[in-house]
Amino acid sequence: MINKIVQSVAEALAGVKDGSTVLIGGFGSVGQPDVLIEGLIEQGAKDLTIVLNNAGSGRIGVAKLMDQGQVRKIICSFPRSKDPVVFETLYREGKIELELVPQGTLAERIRAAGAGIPAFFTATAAGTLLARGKESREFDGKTYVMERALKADLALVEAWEADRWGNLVYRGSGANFNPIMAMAAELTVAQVQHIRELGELHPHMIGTPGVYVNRVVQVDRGGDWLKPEQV
Amino acid sequence: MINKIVQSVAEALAGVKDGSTVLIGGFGSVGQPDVLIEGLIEQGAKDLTIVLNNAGSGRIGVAKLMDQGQVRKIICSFPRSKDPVVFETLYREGKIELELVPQGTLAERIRAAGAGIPAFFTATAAGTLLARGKESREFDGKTYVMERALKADLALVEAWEADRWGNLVYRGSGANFNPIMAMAAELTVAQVQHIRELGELHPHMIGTPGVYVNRVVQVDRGGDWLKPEQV
Amino acid sequence: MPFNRDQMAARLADDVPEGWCVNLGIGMPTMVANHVPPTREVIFQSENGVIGMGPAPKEGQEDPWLINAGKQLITLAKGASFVGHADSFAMIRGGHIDLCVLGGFEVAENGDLANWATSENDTAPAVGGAMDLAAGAKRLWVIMEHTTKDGRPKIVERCGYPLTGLACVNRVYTNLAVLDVVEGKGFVVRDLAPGVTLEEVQAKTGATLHTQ
Amino acid sequence: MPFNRDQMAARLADDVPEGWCVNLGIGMPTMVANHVPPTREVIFQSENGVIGMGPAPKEGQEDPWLINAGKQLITLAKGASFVGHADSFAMIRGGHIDLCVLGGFEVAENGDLANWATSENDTAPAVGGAMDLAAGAKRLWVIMEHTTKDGRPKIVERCGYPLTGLACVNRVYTNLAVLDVVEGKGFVVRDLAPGVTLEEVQAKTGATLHTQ
Repeated sequence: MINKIVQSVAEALAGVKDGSTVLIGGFGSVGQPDVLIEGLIEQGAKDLTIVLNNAGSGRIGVAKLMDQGQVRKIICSFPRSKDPVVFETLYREGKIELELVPQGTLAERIRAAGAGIPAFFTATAAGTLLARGKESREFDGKTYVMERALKADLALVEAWEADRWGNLVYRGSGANFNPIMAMAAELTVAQVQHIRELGELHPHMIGTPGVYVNRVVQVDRGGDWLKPEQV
Repeated sequence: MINKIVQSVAEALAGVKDGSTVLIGGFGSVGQPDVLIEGLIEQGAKDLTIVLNNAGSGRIGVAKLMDQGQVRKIICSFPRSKDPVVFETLYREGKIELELVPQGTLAERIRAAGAGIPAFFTATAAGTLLARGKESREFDGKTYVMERALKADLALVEAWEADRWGNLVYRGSGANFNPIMAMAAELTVAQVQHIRELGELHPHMIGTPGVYVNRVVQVDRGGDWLKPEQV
Repeated sequence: MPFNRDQMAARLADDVPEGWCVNLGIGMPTMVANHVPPTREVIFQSENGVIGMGPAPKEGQEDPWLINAGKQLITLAKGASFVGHADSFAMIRGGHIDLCVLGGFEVAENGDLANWATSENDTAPAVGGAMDLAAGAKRLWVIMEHTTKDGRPKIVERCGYPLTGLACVNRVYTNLAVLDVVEGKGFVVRDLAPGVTLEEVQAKTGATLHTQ
Repeated sequence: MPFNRDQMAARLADDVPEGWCVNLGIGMPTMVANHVPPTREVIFQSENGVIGMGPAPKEGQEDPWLINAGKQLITLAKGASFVGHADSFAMIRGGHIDLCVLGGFEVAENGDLANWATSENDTAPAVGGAMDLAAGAKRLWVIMEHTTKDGRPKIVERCGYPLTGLACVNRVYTNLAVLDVVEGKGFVVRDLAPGVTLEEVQAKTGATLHTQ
């Protein structure tokens, strides 16, 4: 019997190595695997490259991960937030590396990694600072930048429901980066609110087929845990 | 009020020009816009390049379109079928051009056109006949072929349900090429079984957002019209 | 009298026809949605994968799983759908957004836009989806004050700040005027705020203004 | 005695462990599914976007909207999901299919596969998804007769027919034997059909067979 459900966050993150590249899903707090991020802090892997849209806020979650000195480099589109103190301090002090990537290019690079596309061309950033050092090329008279796939060792994703095959159903705007990140890592770990029986999830509602998911951990904290003001 | 629903197949196909490139959805008969194909035969546009997975069967549908001399070129992955007489005759006589594309490359080229990606690299077909004349390139020691986006003037797609915004819901394995084809054409026309009120379709069940769809026509022929043996 | 921020957003909203799919940037652009009358159907897309946003939720009716690109709580319009980030930016990059509205630091007469960094050495500049939108949307309208707080022109011959996109801006809405960016010509005045003269606007502009 | 087609499929099915995601090509490969016991959960993927196919439908219970890559009517397993073609081939090309089983015209000792065209001038050769599967699946096993109908070897030093993929085959199941393709070595005999000798197989093979 296929059963990807594990019983603890520690089990879900067992074996994560120093030096890993880690994709972290979510846009704002929606779809963000916050419990798995806390788990990664506990687990203690160092020298990480983390890939996500924002660089964290306040002193919790990703900001805490950076604050603990576990992160060597961050690849993101929007390092600013309401309270970016941790990232900005580390960055000013040269203690963290930043690779800034336009949001759509970030998404497409991750999707490419999952889809077996090593490189693609996009007009985004052509002629700007963010195309510096990258190959440019004309197609039909327009300039495009070549971008490379962004593969990872680990993906941490969040979903609303899962079954034992690892099928994931997202809620609201909670899909965002999660489906592509689930495709692009050697090990994909999902934090979900609800576990359903196999066959209960509607085949057309499944946003990530279980084929992409290695471990699922349920974190049920009632309805009030999501605090948008922390975004 | 946005209303993409038109009252007839003729209206749905009004303005299609000779020389158009036409994407035709479906895999086998599932998700194939058969009524729109018949409409295109009636409409009479000539010198077409058609893009679809199969080259038609028997003397109906796409085979008939070719038989009428409306098709200059076909881009597909699988020109064989149970009864490929029309295509094979035309091909042997040099009356139709064939561009054979691996199925996944065909899908990705169409997706790329819809997604603003002019070109991408894939390992599919590297070192084979189908990579001849195409640029090859190594990434991380492996050889890949550069493939170009495949844009079209018209896409004919099929779905189970639609609303007046043009949102489409697919049934069973009926999505297949339809969602990417809907993204990749100047004019996208959908044939649907059911029209629903705006708001009736579940936001997570919508497989093609109406943004991609220009015209919707309802063709209700009961449940028995789909004959898999015609595939 | 120059437009205030709400009037600028309303002026822009007037020009958005029914049926367009529109992406609104963070900040003043977001205000545009409040000025499109509910009788005129416009589809608001958010790059985090929401297609068809409705008005802000009433107090007590917020759904914490529904946010826009600015991370504000939102509602769905009837007809809304969801996609993931890859598909959302496929929509943006692929030219399926009829209009994108962004804020700006500078707009040049060749249509160049600078709106994400004020120097090459910014501390951690944030680009978000601005470059994708600038490169991909069918039309890009910028909404911004005509000058900086200390009175320097933001509408210029050539941008001094790092670019977001090249030759991408089609129109600029400011507190003083509405300007079209016309290829090969530059800024063409489309409209002036009530009581504002062309001379006054020209004096506050770093590029030549043309009239029709 | 050589395996018949059903026995070949059964022999291959024996080697498929629980939990794998498997894509079966058209023809004999499709038969493999019939020989995986229902107690062993294997996820069958079809390139038209079905992930988790069940057994063939009972008569009268066919759903005409559910077909596999061979255009046969199918059922869904519990846990099944649907994707479109771009996502289905992203799964294939991206290396997420544990095993692909294809038929073959020729397999070479360097792992090259030829299975789509018999000459460069075929009348309208059909490739379908074979090249994508050959390039993308984690493992590729070929199931085919050991020789052609007129007795020529299909297991060869170098393929003569146009290639489907280079160095992509990991194992071959024939009516006579199961052969591993080992990099730098060539064909290694893993198993023989009951009563079939190594000498007999070697005589019908166009490449050197190695033993463990």
